[in-house]
Amino acid sequence: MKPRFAIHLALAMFALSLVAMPLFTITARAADKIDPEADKKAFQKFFMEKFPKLKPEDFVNGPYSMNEDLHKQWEEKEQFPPYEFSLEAGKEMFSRPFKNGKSYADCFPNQGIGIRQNYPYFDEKEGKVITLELALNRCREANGEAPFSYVKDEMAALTAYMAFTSRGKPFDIKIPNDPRALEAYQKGKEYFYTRRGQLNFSCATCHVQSPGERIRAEVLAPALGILNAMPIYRSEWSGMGTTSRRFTTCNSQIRGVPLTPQDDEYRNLEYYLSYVSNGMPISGPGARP
Amino acid sequence: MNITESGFSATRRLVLKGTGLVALIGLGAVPLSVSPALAAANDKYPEDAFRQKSEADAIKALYGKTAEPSDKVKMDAPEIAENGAVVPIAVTTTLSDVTSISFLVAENPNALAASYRIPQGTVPAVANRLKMAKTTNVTCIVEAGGKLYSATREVKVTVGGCGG
Amino acid sequence: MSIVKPLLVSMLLIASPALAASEADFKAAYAAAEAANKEAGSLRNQWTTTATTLAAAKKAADSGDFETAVAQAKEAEALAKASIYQATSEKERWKDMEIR
Amino acid sequence: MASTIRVRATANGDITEVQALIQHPMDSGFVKDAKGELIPPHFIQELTFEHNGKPVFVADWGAAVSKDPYVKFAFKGGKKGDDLKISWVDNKGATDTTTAKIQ
Repeated sequence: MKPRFAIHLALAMFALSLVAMPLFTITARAADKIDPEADKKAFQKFFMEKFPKLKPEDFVNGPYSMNEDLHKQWEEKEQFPPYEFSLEAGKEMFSRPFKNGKSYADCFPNQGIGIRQNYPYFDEKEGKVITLELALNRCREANGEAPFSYVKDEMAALTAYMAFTSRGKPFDIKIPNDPRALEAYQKGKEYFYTRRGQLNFSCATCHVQSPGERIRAEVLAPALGILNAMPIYRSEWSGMGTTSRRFTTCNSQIRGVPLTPQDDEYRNLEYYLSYVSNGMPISGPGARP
Repeated sequence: MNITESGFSATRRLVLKGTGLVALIGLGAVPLSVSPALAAANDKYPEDAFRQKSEADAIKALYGKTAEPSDKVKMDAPEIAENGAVVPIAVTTTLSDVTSISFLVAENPNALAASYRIPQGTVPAVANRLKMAKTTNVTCIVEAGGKLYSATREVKVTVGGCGG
Repeated sequence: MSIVKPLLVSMLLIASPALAASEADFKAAYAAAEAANKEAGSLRNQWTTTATTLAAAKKAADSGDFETAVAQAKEAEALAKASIYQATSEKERWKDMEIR
Repeated sequence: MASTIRVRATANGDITEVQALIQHPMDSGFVKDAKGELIPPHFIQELTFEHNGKPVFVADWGAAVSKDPYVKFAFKGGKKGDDLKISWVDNKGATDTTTAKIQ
């Protein structure tokens, strides 16, 4: 690791901003109104035009829709997918009652079946974004059970089963007309586009500017539909991964210190990313490189 | 996008670290296999063949003869493996009287990865998922009518992601 | 010309044993680096390399090599400052990449 | 403990296609754990498929077979409703067996 590099990076960024400064002032933006609907249309248009050959629902297959060789390997894997064990464990865990006799089904609308596409949602009482993983742990705590780790297999198994029951249903994320909801959405968007870590990448650097291109052996997935397959079994982890695990590992890969799973930033990010993928079918649990 | 090349973080790529480490680990006591020529046909686990380093030694230990490339052995392998830990490799053949099919990964610590006994009446085709230490040649051997036929493909393997 | 340079360097070395880093220098540099990294933390934008460089500085100091320890601590401070700069400059610049 | 073997055997015509996924770490013995110690080799060595008491497919596996191993093959002579017995043994002597119906 070359510490020298960090200095040059800092200086380069500093110099870059001096150049950008005048440019920035010319195109000073009026304090733009938060308009999720317009964002979503622009977001989906951008990717549809960038990959005209892809049908809308193909975007939920991430890198596998970007590369023929990878697509073939995926189809072969999908005959007997590696998340099969986690899915079965999740189904069994979901129906096993807690010590107090209640079970997850009592915590969720429609007994928790076929509802994944509505998560995350904005809870107007609490004024916060509630993701599926947070709701599951809250259900456990409400019934006197210890919460699961957000990045380990139990949470992945539960969310795998719940996602499986929603397969094919389009993402249906709602943003109520509540300034706090709009603000949470906006903060999620900001996180998505903000550069971080010593490598100075934002989520957009990889998933908006260069989806379909390789980053060493891996092909980058487009941001549109990137959460539809969650949770995912990654060959690289040879294990299951929840959305939380994916966000935190992405942070550390670009040398940014990850925040705690399910922190506001991550939940807002999931809220933004899910909203702009509205209409795309749920394809979880998924297999990924 | 300049990706700074840094030693990739040890914990994440442990599965590939094995390349540097060559350790002769005995695979448990198993009776010595019968004379090589019959090795494949008998029902013993080909212990010795799995312990060989090189492809040639493994084939000799397993079959006791050498293979000749044949286009009747159709091999299906990716050009760039999605991940070195899960590489889907499959083989089919139009040869008749097939008794054994084996897969070898040339530069793995031990070349022989898997060997299948094909009894009479079983279709001579197998698909499986293998681990590959690095970019190297994957060879499928088919034993048909007592002779060995082979097909070979190079599969590229490298780490993914931007390093961490 | 090439003979001069090493000559100069060696003279500098001879002349500066008194300037070798001391534990006090290390403590000051380390504290500054930690403070900067703490601020980066408040901006929710620390870098993993800042933490590793801080650890390296501490390790060097523990083994008594204050020369390296100070250098590493300064390095860590620079990294922390860069991460602070990144957080503040991105407050507005993120909009440049936004899909509109 | 649920069986570690997942099997799908489907007969069409005289050919029965069999797919199996087995839950097993398949440690090669070359990988270090987080603390830097070598994880000892622990992998399935032999996997046998029997139909009407006769082996129809026998796999001899080394350390290079992937975790949660998968294999696909086909054989003649099986028909819907027949039993297919699957069993494996690993280098530590552990075993598991299951019987599946051909669909």
